[in-house]
Amino acid sequence: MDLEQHFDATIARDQRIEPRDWMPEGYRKTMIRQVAQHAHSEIIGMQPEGDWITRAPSLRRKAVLLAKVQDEAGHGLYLYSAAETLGADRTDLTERLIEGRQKYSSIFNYPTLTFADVGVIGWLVDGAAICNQVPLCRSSYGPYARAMIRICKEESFHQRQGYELLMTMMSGTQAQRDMVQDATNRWWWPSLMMFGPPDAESANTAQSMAWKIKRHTNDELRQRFVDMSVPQAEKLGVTLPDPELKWNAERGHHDFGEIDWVHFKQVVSGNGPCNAIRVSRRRKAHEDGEWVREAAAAYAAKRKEAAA
Amino acid sequence: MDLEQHFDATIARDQRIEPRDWMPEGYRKTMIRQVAQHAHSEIIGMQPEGDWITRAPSLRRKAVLLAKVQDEAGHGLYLYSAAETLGADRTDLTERLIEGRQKYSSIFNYPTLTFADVGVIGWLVDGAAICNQVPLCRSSYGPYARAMIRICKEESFHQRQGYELLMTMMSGTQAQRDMVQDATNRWWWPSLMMFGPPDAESANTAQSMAWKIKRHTNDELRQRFVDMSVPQAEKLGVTLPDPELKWNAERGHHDFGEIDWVHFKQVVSGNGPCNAIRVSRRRKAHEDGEWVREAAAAYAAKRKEAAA
Amino acid sequence: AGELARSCLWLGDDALIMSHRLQEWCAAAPELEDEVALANIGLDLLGQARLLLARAAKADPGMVPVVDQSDEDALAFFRDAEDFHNVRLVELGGGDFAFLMARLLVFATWRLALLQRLANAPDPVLAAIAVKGVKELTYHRDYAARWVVRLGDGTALSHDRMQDGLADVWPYVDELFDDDAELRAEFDAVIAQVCAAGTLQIPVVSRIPEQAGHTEHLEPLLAEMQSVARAHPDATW
Amino acid sequence: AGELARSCLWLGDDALIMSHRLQEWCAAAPELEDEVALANIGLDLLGQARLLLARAAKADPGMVPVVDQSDEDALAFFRDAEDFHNVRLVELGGGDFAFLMARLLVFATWRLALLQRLANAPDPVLAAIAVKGVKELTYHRDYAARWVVRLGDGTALSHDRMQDGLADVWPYVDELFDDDAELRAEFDAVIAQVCAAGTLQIPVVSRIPEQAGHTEHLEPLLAEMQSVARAHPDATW
Repeated sequence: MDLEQHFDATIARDQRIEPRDWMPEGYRKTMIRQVAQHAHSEIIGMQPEGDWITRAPSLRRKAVLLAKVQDEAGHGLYLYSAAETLGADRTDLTERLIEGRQKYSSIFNYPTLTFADVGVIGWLVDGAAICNQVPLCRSSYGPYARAMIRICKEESFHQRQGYELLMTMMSGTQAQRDMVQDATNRWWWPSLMMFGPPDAESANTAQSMAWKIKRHTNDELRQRFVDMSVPQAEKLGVTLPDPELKWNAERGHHDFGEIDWVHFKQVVSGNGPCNAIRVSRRRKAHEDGEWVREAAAAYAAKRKEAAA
Repeated sequence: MDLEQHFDATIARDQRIEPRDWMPEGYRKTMIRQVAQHAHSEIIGMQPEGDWITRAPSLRRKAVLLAKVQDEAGHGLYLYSAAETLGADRTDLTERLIEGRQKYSSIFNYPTLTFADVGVIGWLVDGAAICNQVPLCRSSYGPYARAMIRICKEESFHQRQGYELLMTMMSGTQAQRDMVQDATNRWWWPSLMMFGPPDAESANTAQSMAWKIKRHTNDELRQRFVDMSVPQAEKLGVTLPDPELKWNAERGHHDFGEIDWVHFKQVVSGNGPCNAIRVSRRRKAHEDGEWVREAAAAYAAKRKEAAA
Repeated sequence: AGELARSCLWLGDDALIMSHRLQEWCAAAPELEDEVALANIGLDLLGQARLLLARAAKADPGMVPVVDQSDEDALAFFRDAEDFHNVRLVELGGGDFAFLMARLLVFATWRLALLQRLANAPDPVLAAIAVKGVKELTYHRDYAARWVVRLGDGTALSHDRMQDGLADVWPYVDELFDDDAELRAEFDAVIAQVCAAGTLQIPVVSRIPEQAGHTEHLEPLLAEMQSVARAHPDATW
Repeated sequence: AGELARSCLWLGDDALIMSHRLQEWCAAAPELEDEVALANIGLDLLGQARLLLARAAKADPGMVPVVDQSDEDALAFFRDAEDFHNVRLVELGGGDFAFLMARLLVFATWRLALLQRLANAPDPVLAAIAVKGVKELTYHRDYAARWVVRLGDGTALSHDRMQDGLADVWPYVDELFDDDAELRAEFDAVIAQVCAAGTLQIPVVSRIPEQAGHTEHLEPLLAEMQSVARAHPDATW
């Protein structure tokens, strides 16, 4: 059995590929891209919510939000480490991000306008992320699958916290309820877009499904998310901004309106409302930290020399 | 009559020295130092009040404050120009300032903690500045004397505005009255220090008086300021923080308590509460503007070349 | 009256927020001359804002928050972000001097064209504000244009920064123009002339507008601007 | 009870404001590892602040502003600057990573020594908070000390910046110590050790303390921190 056959057999038996195993170049490249984009998303995703830490209106919410953003930094760390097991280099990946050569989830290119956005991001954005990510806990690439198990656990904790914040706000003042509805209006459609283009137009799905680094199609996951969110919205008392949204007993699923894919492509290709600011803040942090990283390297080199 | 005799005779006749006139090196150096320090004070003085422009609690006060800070920039401009008539270079003077080699009025090394500080700076700090500066309108150096005439006119306008703000605040809420009293407590003694060390310890006074670039001693001016401020404080309804302050019918002046000259020397020598931040902000503005000034110079050079 | 109040409020909000962004440059400009000029422009716009907000309040008192303050202050300090109607261009935070000049060029060119039209407004107060504003905006536009040209045709570094500044501002240009093709053409002609003189490319707009009315920059701006006024709602200043 | 309330309030305010300054570094740290560490330290201090403010309120309910909020939130969001009792060290704004590490080293070394003493406080709640805090502060101090040494003995640039960071922090050190010579000696010994390892000079303190209790940095910090809470005083979050 040659290397490729061995690899195929491992996949077929639903066993995991580990860093030292032989793997096809295409698999390695696709995995690196997938993991790196996921890592970048965690890091960029710190910004829109992180902006509200210093302004959080209660100390408890401040602590919850700070802990959540810290978790996102942690997720970024595991994921860059997973990418490194595939031979990628973290500095190189960071440079790809800040030079716009590698993408991150386009959901983070929307602004957070009120504190209700923190709750809605937890509810809808983390909710959508979980739908996407739970199947990835069975990804064929071992280090990624294991990172995802830990990440999913934390994400569902974040989702519950976000939803709980919204429940509290909905039982507060009218101004608070209005904020929640407004945030829901703004984040609903972008959340649906998180699952990517419709299956008919999704180029990589077939190969990724074959390699078991993707387990469900975009449209399947999107449908699951809609079905999950509708009763949550009802319980919350907010209206989802889609007049065509309704239960279809025949399909056993909710029907929903047409997604504006032209808008989606604009945001993905760098023209969303906050793309420029997100990347430039990341670049600035990286550049401002240059002298610190250089100092740490110089110090380590001196210590090594002294020890030799 | 030689040059020096001619110079002395001009001074004696109370006529002005003009840029093209011969003048002793000592006079030139002393004047450059005096004018530069005054210019630096105007520029650094923009910061403590300028910090409140974006937070001013009414649009009218915001406009008044912005206009005042703009005037200070304008004063800085005239004064640097006056220094340039003596052969100094503005860029060189700016560098002396940001490298801590040339001083500015130590009053600006105190923090502005509430909006009442804006009013008290107008009342006491501008009031003290006017006491210092009115005699300088008769400075023997022409360009400086003319600059001072314009500056004093604007300063007394600022002083009235500051006092008027305090009057308004004193007729407002208790919290506002408390703010005014607190600000008065903090600025009173530093304002007295603006007149410099006591005459007995003031080294340059004699020569400066002879050259008519100084017209009154520090203690004379300080007494004038105290006598002026006491009735103003009464009318305002604030207490000046000096238990020894009282009218002395015999002297025809107010007696007042001992000034803490140790504190004064600390602040003058760079150890006041805000010295570091004031200078570093000025340095940052200068450094951040480097590429802009270079561009303007490059553009001007190109235009000149094209015209030639 | 509804239309008049709305126009005055919108124009007033633009001026107020743009003035705030200029105020932030206090003690941070590249030269003292620019310190003076930026304060001057900030003051002109603040003055316009005061007149316009007062006019809006008079035309429709119902829009003024009920607090014990003058109309202009009630509108400036006691409305929340969602009740501000400024264009997003003016609320963007941060940026270097090139960004500031790009924004000022766009803002002043657009507003000058608007105010020129309003100089014949049926409301005599608004017309008078517009006439005064035209003079001011002409200076603002020329100041910005001179810097855009100088930076564009200065050093290689300043050229790049100026081009970046334009690129950062450009996504917020389209929304300044509804469907007034004439206004847009007038604007485009000025910008084209300035960019040509500064050896600059006019950016290709492709960024899409946001769904919501404001960017995430407005809320922190207002938090700062309104902090003292709101801490003392019963005070007089 | 007056003494207990005061101690808890002061310690709580220090932790709250220091935490805020760490929160500002979110998404701006030099490495992801530091992102995690700084958030962690910020969280620890925020946790201490919450416990301490709640304890202070319980010991002296009279100090809590009368609003429809929990004690900790009433104290954090509805007091004005003059009612905060934090040391000025924690409120200073701006600064680079070296400044942050200098401040954190000073703060954590001082607070660790304080909390070690309070572990035997007569009030069992305060004692328990102190015991928990000692563990946390030990980590904070070690994290900061490692960076101070690394930057001090890293490159020439980082050495200068670290030295500058210490110089900027130093004027605010004296006021941390009343007249507890033992506490000061303990602090000095740690600092001396860290500076020696980092080839750094301990600055000569000469800047005098201000007359007033706070610097001009606190008011804008609170304006930001309190903006949402104060915009919705009747809300529950």
